[in-house]
Amino acid sequence: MFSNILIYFVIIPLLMLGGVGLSRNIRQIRAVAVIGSVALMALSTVLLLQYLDLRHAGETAPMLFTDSWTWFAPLNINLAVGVDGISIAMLILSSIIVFAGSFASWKVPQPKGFFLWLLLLSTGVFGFFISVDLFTMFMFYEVALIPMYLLIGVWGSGRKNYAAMKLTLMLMGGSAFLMLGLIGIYYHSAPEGGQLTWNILEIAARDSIPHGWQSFLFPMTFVGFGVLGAMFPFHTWSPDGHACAPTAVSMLHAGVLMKLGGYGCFRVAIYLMPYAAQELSYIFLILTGISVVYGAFCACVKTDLKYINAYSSVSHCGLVLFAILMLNSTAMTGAIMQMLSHGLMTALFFALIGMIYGRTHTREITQMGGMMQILPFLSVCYVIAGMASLGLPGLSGFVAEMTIFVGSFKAGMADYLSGEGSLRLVFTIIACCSIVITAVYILRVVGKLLFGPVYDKHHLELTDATWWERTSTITLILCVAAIGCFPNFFNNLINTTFTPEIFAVLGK
Amino acid sequence: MKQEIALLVVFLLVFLYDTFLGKGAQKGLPAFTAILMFVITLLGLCPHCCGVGGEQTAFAGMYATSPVIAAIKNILNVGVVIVLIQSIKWTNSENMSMRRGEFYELLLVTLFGMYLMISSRHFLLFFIGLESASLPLAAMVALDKNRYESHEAAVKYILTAVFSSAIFMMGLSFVYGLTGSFYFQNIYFAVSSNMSILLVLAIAFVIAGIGFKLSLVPFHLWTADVYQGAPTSVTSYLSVISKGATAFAFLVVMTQVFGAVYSRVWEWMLYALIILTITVGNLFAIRQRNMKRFLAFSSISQAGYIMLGVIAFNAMGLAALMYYVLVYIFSNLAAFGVIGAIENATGKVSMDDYRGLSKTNPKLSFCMMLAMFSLAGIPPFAGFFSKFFIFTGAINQGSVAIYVLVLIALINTIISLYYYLLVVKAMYISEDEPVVATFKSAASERLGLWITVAGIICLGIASCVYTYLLDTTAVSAMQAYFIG
Amino acid sequence: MEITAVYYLIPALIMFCCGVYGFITRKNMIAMLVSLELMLNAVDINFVVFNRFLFPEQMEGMFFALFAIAIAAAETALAIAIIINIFRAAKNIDVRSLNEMKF
Amino acid sequence: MAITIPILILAIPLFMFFFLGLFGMKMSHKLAGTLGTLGMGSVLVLSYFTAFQYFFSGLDIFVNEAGDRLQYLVFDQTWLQFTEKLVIKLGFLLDPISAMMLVVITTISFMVHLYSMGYMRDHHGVFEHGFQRFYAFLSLFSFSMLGLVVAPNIFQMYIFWELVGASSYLLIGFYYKKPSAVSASKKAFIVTRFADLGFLIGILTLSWYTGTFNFTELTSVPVEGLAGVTQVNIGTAESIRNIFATSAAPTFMGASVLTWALVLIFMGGMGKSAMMPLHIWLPDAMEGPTPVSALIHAATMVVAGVYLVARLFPLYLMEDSAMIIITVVGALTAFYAAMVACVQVDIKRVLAFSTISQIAFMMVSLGVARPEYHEGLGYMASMFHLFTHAMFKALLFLGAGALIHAIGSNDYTAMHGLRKSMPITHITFLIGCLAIAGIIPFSGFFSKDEILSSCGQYDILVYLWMSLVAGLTAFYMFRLYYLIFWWKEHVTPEGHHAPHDQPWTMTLPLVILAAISCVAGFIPFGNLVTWNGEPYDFMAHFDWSVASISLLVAICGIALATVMYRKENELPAKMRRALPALWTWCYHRFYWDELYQFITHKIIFGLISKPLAWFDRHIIDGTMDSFATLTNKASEAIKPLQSGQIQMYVFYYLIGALLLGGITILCLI
Repeated sequence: MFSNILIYFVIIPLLMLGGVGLSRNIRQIRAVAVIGSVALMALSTVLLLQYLDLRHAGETAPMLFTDSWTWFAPLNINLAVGVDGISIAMLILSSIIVFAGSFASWKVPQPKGFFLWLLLLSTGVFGFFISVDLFTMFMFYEVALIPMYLLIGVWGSGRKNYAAMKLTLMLMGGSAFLMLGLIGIYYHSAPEGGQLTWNILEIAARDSIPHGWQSFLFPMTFVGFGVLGAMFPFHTWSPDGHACAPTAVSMLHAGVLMKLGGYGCFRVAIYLMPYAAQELSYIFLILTGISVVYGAFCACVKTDLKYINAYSSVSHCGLVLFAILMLNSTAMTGAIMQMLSHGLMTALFFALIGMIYGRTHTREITQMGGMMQILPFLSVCYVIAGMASLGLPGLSGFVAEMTIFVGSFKAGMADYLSGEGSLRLVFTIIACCSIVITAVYILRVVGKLLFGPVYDKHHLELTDATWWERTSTITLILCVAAIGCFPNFFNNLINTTFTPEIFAVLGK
Repeated sequence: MKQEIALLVVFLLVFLYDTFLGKGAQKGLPAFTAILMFVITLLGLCPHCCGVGGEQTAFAGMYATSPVIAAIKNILNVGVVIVLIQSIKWTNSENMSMRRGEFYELLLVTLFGMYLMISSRHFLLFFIGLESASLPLAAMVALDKNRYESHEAAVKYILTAVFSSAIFMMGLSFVYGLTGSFYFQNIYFAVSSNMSILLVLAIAFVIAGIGFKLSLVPFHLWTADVYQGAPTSVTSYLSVISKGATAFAFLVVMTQVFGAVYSRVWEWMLYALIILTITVGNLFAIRQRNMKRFLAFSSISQAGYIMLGVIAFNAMGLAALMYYVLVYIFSNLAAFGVIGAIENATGKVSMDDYRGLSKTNPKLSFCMMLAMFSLAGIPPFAGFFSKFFIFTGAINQGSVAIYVLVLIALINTIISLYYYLLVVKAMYISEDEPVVATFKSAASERLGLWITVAGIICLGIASCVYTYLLDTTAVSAMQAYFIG
Repeated sequence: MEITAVYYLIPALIMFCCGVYGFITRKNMIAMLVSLELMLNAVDINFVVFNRFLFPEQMEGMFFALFAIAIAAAETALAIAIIINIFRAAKNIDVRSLNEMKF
Repeated sequence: MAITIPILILAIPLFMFFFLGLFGMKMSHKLAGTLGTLGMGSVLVLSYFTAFQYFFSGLDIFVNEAGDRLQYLVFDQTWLQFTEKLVIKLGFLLDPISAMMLVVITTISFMVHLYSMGYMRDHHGVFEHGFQRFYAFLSLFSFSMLGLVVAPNIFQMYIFWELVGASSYLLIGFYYKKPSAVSASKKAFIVTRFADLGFLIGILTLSWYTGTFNFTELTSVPVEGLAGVTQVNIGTAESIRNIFATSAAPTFMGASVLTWALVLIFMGGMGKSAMMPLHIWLPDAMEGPTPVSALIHAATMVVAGVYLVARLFPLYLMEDSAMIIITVVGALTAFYAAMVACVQVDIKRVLAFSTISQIAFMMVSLGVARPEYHEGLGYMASMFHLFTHAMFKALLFLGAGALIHAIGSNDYTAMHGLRKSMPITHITFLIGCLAIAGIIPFSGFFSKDEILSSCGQYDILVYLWMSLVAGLTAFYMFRLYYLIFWWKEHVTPEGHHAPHDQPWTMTLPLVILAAISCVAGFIPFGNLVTWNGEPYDFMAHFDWSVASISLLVAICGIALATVMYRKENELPAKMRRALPALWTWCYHRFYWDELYQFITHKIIFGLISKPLAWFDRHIIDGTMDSFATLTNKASEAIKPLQSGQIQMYVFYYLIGALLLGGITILCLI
C-alpha cells in the first residue's frame, strides 16, 4: 500500500492533522503547516516528474500509478487511486494553495482548531483528486465540504452564521443529487449479470450505462458537482460564503474546492456518460453560459471586495463548466487550465482582500481609496491579480481563456456547419463577451480601491505586507506567471489525458 | 437459544444480586450488570455462538435463530452495554437508590422481549415478545418519580401502546381469519395464493402496530413526549435498542409473512410512510429546543431511513438495515451520553444551554459534534457509510420509484443536516457567554463516550463490520423470501 | 336460524368501535382504560370466533385469546399504577390536562 | 541571419522592465533613468542594424533575384498548442513593414526615454515620484510593441496587442492619484478591450476556417530552398478566399464569412487606432505624461490598427466590402477628428484629435489601395505616412510637453506668444506643423500627397473629401501654432518662473525629430515598403497635379489660420457666434463621450448590471432562501399535530392506519 506515491497525498495531511493536534503553541502549529505543505509541494513535483517520465517512456494507459485496495469487498468498493494529467495539475494546484493558505493564516486566532479543520478539508481535496473510485471520491468530496461550516462559522466575519449554513446546505444539497447519481451509475456499471463496479476507469471502458439511464443520471451528477462549481442558478452560496469566510478558507475554497466541481463534472458526468453528455449538454450550456456573463455583470455593481470576487468566480468557474460541455479536447484542456488559473488567481485575490481587510477592517470599496500610496506591495499584487483575471497575456488567465474560446468556437462551428443548431456558437460568442465585462469590473475595483486619492486619513498609518504575507502572495504570483508564460507545458500535461479514446466515445 | 439463555442467566443473577445483597453492595449493581452484559456480548460475538449455516428452529418452529439473527442480537447487546455504562451515574444517584434494581431488571426483560420478537416465527411468540418489550418500558419511563414529566410520559406511552397493540391484534385477527394459522410460513403461502381486501387492512393494522414502536409517522406522536419525559438513560434505550430491534422484527414480519404481496400491497404503504416519517420528523426537529425532544424527532426521521432497508426487499437492504441500526446505536448513544452527562451535572437539557459549550467543555462538545455529524451522514464518520449503504441497498431494488424515494430521502438529509448543525452552531459558533460551566464528568460517562466515539470513527472505516453483515445476509434463509 | 360467524363478528366490531370511540372521547383515564379493554376483548372475540367457525380443527385462536387476556391484564395493571402516580402528582386524572409536553 | 540580435531586441526591454520594476526602487532615480535609456539605446542600435541588414544587405533571404523583398522568419517557438494545426508560436518575422516599424518604434522610444529624463522632474530638478516605475513601464511598452510588430502570426499579435493595451493602461494611469487619469486609463483599456472582442472573434473565425494563425500561410508562399523565407502572393489569399467560399457556410447574414472575419479583425484595429466610433479613449488618454502620449498615443501603439490591416492586406484585397468599410470609417473619422481639433483648447487634445485624423488618413489609404492602382500605391503611402507621422507627431507631442513643462498647464490660453522665450521649441514645433500640414519639402507633404493621389485613383469623391481634411489639418495645426507662439505677448503669472527652453535631454530629441521630419520625405519608400515586396520607382507615381493641389489646399488652410490667429483679434469669436451649433458640437466632440456615458452607465450599469444584481439577490437567492423559509413555515403549520393530547395522537394513529389500508384498497380495486 505504501509503495504507491499517491497514497501519501492523503497520509501527509493526516500526519499534519496529527501534528497540529499534538502541537502546544502557535509556533509548532505553523511549523507543522509549513513543513507539511512544503512536503506536499515536493511530493506533487516528484509525482509530476515521474508521470512525465512514464509518459515519455510511452505509457499509454489512461491513468498511471493506479492501484486498488479492497475496502468493502461485497459492494466492490475499493480505495482505488490513479492519476492522469488533470489530476496532477489539480494536485499541484492544491498543494500550492495549501502552502499559500498556511502563510496567509499566520496570525489566525485559535490556530489549532483552524488548522485542524483546514487540514481535514485538504485531506478531502487531495483524496478526491487521487481517487478513481466513485465511492471514495464521493466520500472525500464530502469530507472536504463539511469543515467549511465550522471554518466560516467560527473564524468568519459578517453574517457568518447565515453564510456558513447556506453554503453547507446548498453544497450538501448538491451532493444529495450526486449521491443518487453515483449509486445509479454503480447499478448500471455492468451489463446484466456482470460484476458491478465503482471504478471510473472500468465503467468508462465498459460504457455500459443504458442511454435512458444516462439521461437521468447525467443531470444528477452534473448538477451535483455543478453546485460546487457555482453553476447558475445554484451559485448563491458563493457570494455569501466567500464574503464571510476567513482568508485562508476563501483561498482554499475558491481556489481548490470549487475545482472539485469542475473536475467532478468532467471525471464523472461527462467521462462516464458520454451519450447523455451530448444529448443534454445544451441545457447546461445555457446555464453555464449564463453563469459566465451573469456573474461578470453582477460583479460590476457590487461594492464589497469579496462579493465582487465571488461573482467573478461564478463567471470564471462558469467558464470551466462551459468549456467542459464543449466536448472537445481543446476546450477541455482550456477548462483545466482555467481551473488552475482561476484557482491560483482567485486565491491570490482572496489572500489580498484578507490582508487589506485585516488592516482597514472594511471591504467596501466605497470606504477605501488610494491604497497604492499606503500599501504599495499589496496593491501591486492586486493589480497583477486583476490583470490575470481579465486575461492579460503572460499571466494565466489569458492562456486558459484563449484555449477555451478556441476550443468552444471549434465545437460551435462544427455544430453549426453540421446543422445541429448554433447554440454552442452563440454561447461561445456570449462567453467571449465576458472578457470585456471582466475588464470593466476589475478596473473599477482597481481604480476605486488602489488608485485615486486616499479616502480615509486613518488608513495612512497602515503598514504594508509582512514577510509571511509576501511569501503567500509571491508564491501565487509566480505560479500565475509560470502558467501564463509557459502554457504549453501545462497544456501538454493536460493533453496527455485527452487521449483519442475519450473523444472516440464522445464522437467529436 | 444460547443468547436467550445467557440473557436469562444475567437477568437471574441481577435479580438475585438485587434481592439478596446488602445495601452496601447495591451500589455495585450497575457495574455488575454492565459487566455481565459485556461478558455475554463477548460470548455472543465468538463464532461458535453466532452459529453457521441456515436457520435453526425450536418450539415447533415458533422460534428460529440464524447467524443473521444472532448478529442483530449482538448488535443490540453492544448497544445495551453502552446504555448500561452510561446509566451508571444516574442509577447511582440519590433518588434512584430505591429503584436501581428495577431499572436493570425491567431493561433486561424488555431486551428479552426483543430477542423473542426477533427470533419468533409465530405470531403468538411475536406478540409476547412485542408486549414484553414495550410494557416494562412504560414502567421504566415512569421511573423518575420526582419529575412530573416522567409520569405524563408514562401515561402517554402506556395508553397509546395498549391502543396500538389492540389495533395490531385486530390486524392479527384478520390475518388469522384469512389464513387460519399464526405461523409465518403458513401465512406466507396462504397470502400468496389468496389475496383479499381484508388482508390489506390487516397488513395496514400490523404495520401500524409495529410502526408504533418504530415511531413511523403518523404512529409516532407519542415519541417526542415520551422521550422528553423519560429519564435520559431510558430515552436512549428507547431510541436505539427498542427501535433497532423492532426495525429488524418489522423486516422479518414484512418479508417472511407478507413478502408475497410486497409489490402489490405494502410497498406503496411503506413509500408513503417513509416519506412522511422522514419529512415530518425533520420538520418537527428543526424547531425543537429541548435536546431530548430534538433527538426524538431526529430518531423519527432516522427510523424513516431505516425503513429504506425494509423497502429494499433484498439482502443488501437487510444488511444495510442492521448496519444502520448499529451505527445509529453508536451515534445516538454518543449524543445521549453527552446530554446525560450534562443533565447529571447541571440538570440542563435545552439547546440554548449548549451555547458556548466548546469553550467550557471542549471534549464533550467534540463528542456531541461527532455524534451530530455521524447522524447527519458526514464522512468519514460511520453515519455516512450507513446512509450510503442503506441508499445503495434500497436502489438495488431497481424500480424508478425507488430512485424518487431515495431522492426525497436525500433531500431530507439536507434538512436534517440543518438541525444537526444547529447543535454544532450552539456549541461552537455561538458567541454568547457559556451557560454550562466547566465540569468533569464521571468515569463511567467518559468510558461510554469513548466507546461511542471510537465506534463512530471506526465502524465505517473498518469495513469488516459491514462486510460481515452483508456476507451473512447474503447466505441467510431470508434470501428465499426476497427472491420469491 | 343458523348462527354464523357474522353474528359474533359484528358485535365484536361494534365493541371495538365503541372502545375506540370511548378512548378518544372520554376525559377520565380510567374510562379510557375501560374502553381499551373493550377493544382488546373485541379482538379476543374475533380470535375465538375465527377459530371456532373457520378453523375448528386447531386451537390456535383460542390460545392466542388466552395470552391476549393475560397480557391485557398486565397492561391494565401497569396503566392503573401509572395513573395512580399521575394522580399523586397532579391530583386529577383528566387526560386532557396531560399536555405539559407538546409541539 | 543570426538569431541573437532579434532575441536581444525583444529581451532587453523585457529585462529592463523586470529589472527596473523589481529593483528600481532600490536605486537612484538618475541611475534608473540612465539604465532605461541605455537599454533602449542598445535596442535602437540593434534595430537599426537589423533594418539596415534587411533593406540593404541584399542577402538572398531578404531579397530575391527580381529584387522583391521577402519575408524572413527569424525564429518561431511553439508557445501554446491548441490543436495539431492551431498553434500559437512566438516568433520574429522580418519583412518590409516590420523592419520599418522596428526603426520607428525604437527611434521614438529612445527619444522619449531620453526626453523623459528631463521631463519627469520639476523645476528644481527633483525627479517625480515613481520615476523608476515610469521607465519600467516604458520598457514594458517597448517590449510589447516590438513583439507586436514582429509577430509572425495573428495570435502573437493579439497577445502583444493586449500587452500594449495593458502598458498603455499603466502609463495613462501613471499619475494614479489623479482621479481623471485613473478614469482615463480605465476608459482606454475598456474601449480597446471591447474592440479586441471583435478582434478575437475575427481571429477565431479566420483560424477556424483556415486552420492557421500564421500570416505567412494566409498571405504568402514559401520560397523554394530557403527555410523560413516566404513571399507575399495574392494567390495564397485567393486560395484562402476559396476555402471560405467552398465551406458549408460561406455566408452569414448576407455577407461572406471572410468579410465578417476581416471586419471583426478590423474592429480590433479600430479600437487601437481610435477610429470612430471607438475613438473616445484617445483624447482622454492625454491624461498620461506627455512623453507617453508621444510614444504610445501618437507614434506607435495607435498605428497598430493600421499595421494590422497592412499585415493582412492581401486578404483584405479579397473582400471589397471590407475595404469599403475601412475606407468609409477612415474617411469619416478623419473629417470628424479634424473638425473637433479645430476648436479644442487643450493643446494635447488638439494633437490627439490630429492623431486620430492622421491615422484615419492611413486607414483610408489602405482602404483605397488596390494592386491595379499604381501597383498598390495606397499601401505604400499608408506605411510612408505612418513613418513620417510617427516622427512629426512625436515631435509635436514632445514639443507640447516642453511647453507644458514650462508653463505648467495644458491650456493654450495660458501660453500665447512663447516664440521668443522658447526658441528651440518654437522652431521644432513649427517644423512639425509644416510637416503635418503637408508643406513641401517636409516629410508630411510626400506621404500625404501619395495618399491623396491613391485616393484620387480610387474615387474622386474620396479624394475631394480627404483633401478637405488635409486643408483642415493645416488650419487647425497652425491655429494651434499661432495660439501658442503668437496671438499676444506672454504674461507670466505671479510667482511662476518665466518660460524658457528645457534642458538638453528634452531639446535634443526635439531637434533630432525635427531633422528627421525635414528629410524623411526624401526616403525612397517605394523601394523599401510595398504591399508585395516588389519595389517600384517612387517618382514614377508622383503626380504633380495632385501634389500641387494638395499643397494649395494646405497653404489655404495655413493662410486662414494666419488670418484668424496670428494676432489677437475678434475673428474667431465672430466665427463662433456665426455657427454656434457647429461650434458647440465640435467643442463637445459631437457628444460621443456623453453617448458612451449614457450607454455604459444608464444601459449597462443601470439596465443590466443593477437589475441583474437585484435579481440575483432577491429572486435567485430569494428562491434559495425561500426553501428554508418554506421549510420553517411547514414546520410551523404542522405544529398542531403534536398537540400533547393522547386522544388526538390516537385519533391520528387510527386515521393513519385506516387511510393506509383504505387507499391501498382503493388502488387495488
